[in-house]
Amino acid sequence: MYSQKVMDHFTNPRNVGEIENASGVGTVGNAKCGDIMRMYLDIDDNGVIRDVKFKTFGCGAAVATSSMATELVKGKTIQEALKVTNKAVMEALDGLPPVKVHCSLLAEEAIHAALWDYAEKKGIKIEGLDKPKSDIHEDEEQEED
Amino acid sequence: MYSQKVMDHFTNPRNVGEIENASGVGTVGNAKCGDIMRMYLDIDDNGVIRDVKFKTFGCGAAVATSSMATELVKGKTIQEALKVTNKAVMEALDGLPPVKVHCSLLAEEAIHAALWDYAEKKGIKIEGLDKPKSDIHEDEEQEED
Amino acid sequence: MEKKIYLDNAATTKTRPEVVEAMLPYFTELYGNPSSIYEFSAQVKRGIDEARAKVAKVIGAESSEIFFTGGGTEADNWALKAVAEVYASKGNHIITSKIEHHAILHTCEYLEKNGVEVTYIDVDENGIIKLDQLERAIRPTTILISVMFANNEIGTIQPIKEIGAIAKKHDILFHTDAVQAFGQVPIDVNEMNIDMLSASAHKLNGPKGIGCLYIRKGIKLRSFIHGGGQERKRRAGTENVPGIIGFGKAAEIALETMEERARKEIRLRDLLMKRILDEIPFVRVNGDKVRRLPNNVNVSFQFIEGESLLIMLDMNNICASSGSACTSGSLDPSHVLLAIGLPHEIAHGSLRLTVGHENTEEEINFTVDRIKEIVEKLRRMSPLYEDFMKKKQ
Amino acid sequence: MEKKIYLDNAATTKTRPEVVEAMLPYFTELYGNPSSIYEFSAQVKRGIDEARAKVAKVIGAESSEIFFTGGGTEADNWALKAVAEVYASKGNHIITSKIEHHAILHTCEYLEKNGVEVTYIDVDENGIIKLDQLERAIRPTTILISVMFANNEIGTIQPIKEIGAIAKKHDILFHTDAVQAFGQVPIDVNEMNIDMLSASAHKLNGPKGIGCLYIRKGIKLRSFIHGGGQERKRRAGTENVPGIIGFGKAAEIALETMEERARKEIRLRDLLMKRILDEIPFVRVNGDKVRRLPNNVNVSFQFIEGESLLIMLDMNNICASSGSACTSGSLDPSHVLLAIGLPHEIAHGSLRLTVGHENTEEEINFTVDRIKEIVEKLRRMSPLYEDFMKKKQ
Ligand SMILES: Cc1ncc(COP(=O)(O)O)c(C=O)c1O
Ligand SMILES: Cc1ncc(COP(=O)(O)O)c(C=O)c1O
Repeated sequence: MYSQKVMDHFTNPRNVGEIENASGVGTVGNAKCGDIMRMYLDIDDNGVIRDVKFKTFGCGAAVATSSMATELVKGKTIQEALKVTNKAVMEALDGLPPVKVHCSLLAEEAIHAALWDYAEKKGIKIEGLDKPKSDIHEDEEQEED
Repeated sequence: MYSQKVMDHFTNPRNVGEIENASGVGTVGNAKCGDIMRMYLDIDDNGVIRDVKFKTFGCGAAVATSSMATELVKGKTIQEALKVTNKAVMEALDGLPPVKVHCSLLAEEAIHAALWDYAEKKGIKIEGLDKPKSDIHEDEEQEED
Repeated sequence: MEKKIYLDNAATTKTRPEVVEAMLPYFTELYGNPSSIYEFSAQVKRGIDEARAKVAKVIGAESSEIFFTGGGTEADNWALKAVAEVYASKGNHIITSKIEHHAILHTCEYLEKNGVEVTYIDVDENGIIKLDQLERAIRPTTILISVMFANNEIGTIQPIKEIGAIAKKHDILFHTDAVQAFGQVPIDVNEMNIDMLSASAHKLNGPKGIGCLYIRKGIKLRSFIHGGGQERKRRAGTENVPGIIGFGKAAEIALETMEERARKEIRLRDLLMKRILDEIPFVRVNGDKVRRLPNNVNVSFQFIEGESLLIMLDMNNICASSGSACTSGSLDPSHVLLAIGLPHEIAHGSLRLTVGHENTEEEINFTVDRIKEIVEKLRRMSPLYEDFMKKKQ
Repeated sequence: MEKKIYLDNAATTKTRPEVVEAMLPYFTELYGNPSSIYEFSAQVKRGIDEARAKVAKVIGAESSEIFFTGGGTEADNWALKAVAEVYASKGNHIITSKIEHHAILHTCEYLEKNGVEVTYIDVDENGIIKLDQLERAIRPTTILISVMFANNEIGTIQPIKEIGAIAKKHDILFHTDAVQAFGQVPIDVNEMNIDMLSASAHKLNGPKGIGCLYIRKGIKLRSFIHGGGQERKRRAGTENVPGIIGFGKAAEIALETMEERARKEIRLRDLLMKRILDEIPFVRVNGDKVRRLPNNVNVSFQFIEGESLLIMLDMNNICASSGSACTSGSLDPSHVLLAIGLPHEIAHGSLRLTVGHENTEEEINFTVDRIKEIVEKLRRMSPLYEDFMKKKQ
């Protein structure tokens, strides 16, 4: 079902954990859908993401996209991090099954949520960042009837 | 599907043939149902069935019941022959599949028709013998809907 | 002959040993439920995918257009009942032929009880559907044309491409029951404008209890069997995995060997037909001489009845049929033979012999010899023959 | 462990070698169509008769009350749709439970779109149907009660005899989906007042793609699949002969070994459950502790999600399920776990392990060891666990 890359990131997820006194923390998703992602960012004074950690409750794809997303934003500036879209995460993972695409959206959301938290704490506004929705809904295709 | 007795009478039918100048001939059934039976009787002056022959167009059961019916009436008096019912024919054959029961009715009818023909030719009336119907219909059970 | 001579390949066929071989691992080794997520089941899923591709290839379809069912009958039921329901707002009229298999005809009768109107088109004396009548029967409310690809009793192959063109011209869905034709003659759903097609594995040396409905991409069709999300949510129920694998293998072999088998079967078929016609009087051949399945011989012997003939052939270890296998035991003569205009008594005297790739010329000759004897014997005891001969004198 | 550990016997089972053995001759030797009249087919018919008797015996039915279908789902569809149609003049109301298999629930949804009213009865926290609610739900228009014998996810066995008594008292037909219970626990259709019952061979080490509907003698029920006269004109389509033979053999073995298997499976089940409960914190067992299938373990691990757990088990060659096999791939947590009152996040963390007669204690112990490690690992990366532990401090 999953690509080798996904399986690799699921089995050996990078950057699992917490950051004490993180610059920004974002939690997205909900238990109803079975996916919750939390992203911790440590951002230095130049606006570079020095460190990133995550915790995820969710399926294999959710764990793997979280892991990949942390890798993609680590060492990046905030503006660069904003460009890490769900598409970029998916591509980096060699794709996801259609039914799991929403997980990659969640990873994008989680980064945005953590950046939003950072901006709020700092009292700044980040260009191009909107207040994240806390829920991700998906319209499942119903073919049957 | 068929009992051994039926198969025996089907494979080696007794009394197949015609009787020239028969005392009575009866033909029953119709091609629509796929069964036609013709019975030839040679009846002596004492009203004893001296000889009997048949021809049948029909399934295995039709042939076997014709054959068995000829055996059952041969050497009998007219009154005895009238008592050869379809049930008697069936029993003598160790039974028939339900869907084939109508064949035994046909055999009974054929005997009656031949006797009727005999009576008409002779200008007599045979006690207990009605004019035979020429068609045998059956109400097939329709379970499906 | 001691050995059985099987000449009833239209009723069902022997499963090829290679097909059984292909199925076997899926009973005791690769038995996982294809819906499960573990790798053990992924292997099973891959097997199904391959089988689906093989089945699709036989008719020039995409894999994703093949939906496995429990057989040809289920596929026929699905196509008709679902179209009647889904397209009810467009209309309630279905056109079919008088010589369809009961899987279509009895489904139509059921639908008629539920407000659907059905027109049954006539066929000519060779069993070919009257195209002009078909086109005239089209109404604004017509939602489906369903005409079989090849007839199971008389082997006649319908002008499917022409029917497809008519359906397309009038923007009406076209379903064909190809249970007898699938894997036996070339079929191309695109070239022929077929929107839906039914097939059944056991007619092409595959296993019984598995078939498929081809549904052209884009056609809305509700499920017939509701439940789990199998077959892309269109046909619920745990997949008959060994059956699907076997169907795939049988389809693959059927496609590969189609020409060669057809050549062989046509040779045997024509030998059978020629000898019967040459050597037995008062016989007629049923079905079209040219537009005909390679394996089908259907003849009517005047003055005798089919079941007697069958039983006597059986006593000689020859398996044959007198019309559709489904209808034997019934009292009515075949609706197909009546539709091509045979009188009842002739229809009752019909014999269907359907050859397979394993039959031999020796078997065919033996069979004709027996038929000759039996027909003679039965005519000797037939009152119809007696009448006929007396009239002639 | 190198070898695969299969703990998903509720999804499907390995076909027993003896069953395959019994089926084999019917592919390449006894391949005749049972509807044909020659002796070659009579042998096949006898095989079917014997299989039917074996299946009937498992539930105390008459042979003539068993109708073979393409699986459990078809049997469920048949029962519900045909009753809804045949008894439409009597009423349009069906009662079922909230924890039925999708074969029932999606069929009910379909019927609801067609004017049938359906009441879905609640279950208690152990998954047992609320009998008082069920009886109160009965209306003058109620034509059918359909409640599953045993649940496929949590293993709960329903008070079938009591439901049968209620149905009888009110003169309402009673159908039970016994796909999970057939051959696993004692069933007597007469004692339990069951009018219709669905079963599927692949759940009892028989082949996939074959099942049956038991229909009590005297009950009027239209065909679901129309066509030829097979199955005494109730279910058309060439019989899946090898499937039927395999179902018969599997049923026979299941009945003979029922007690012994149950004993063994209960031992493994209880070992599995006890070790998990003893050694892993924040776990709950789903389903009734006593009224439970011998083979079913269903537990919820707080703070983690089931699919992750399944994949990690899979990497250890352990096959398990997180709810019904049919619903994996779906995003919603199982409707059964929600119906017994689990909050969504707990429902998502559920694991179903269903043992079979071939599992060993060693396998069970190995599995528990792996589960412990995996649950720990997943909790370490769970934000829910993090929150919970922080709150506790
Ligand atoms: C033309 C045709 N349609 C449909 C069927 C039904 O197929 P099955 O018996 O596999 O359901 C058959 C054969 O029985 C057939 O010959
Ligand atoms: C309770 C229950 N009902 C019905 C079914 C459907 O049976 P099948 O998949 O054989 O059609 C299943 C299994 O999938 C089941 O567990």
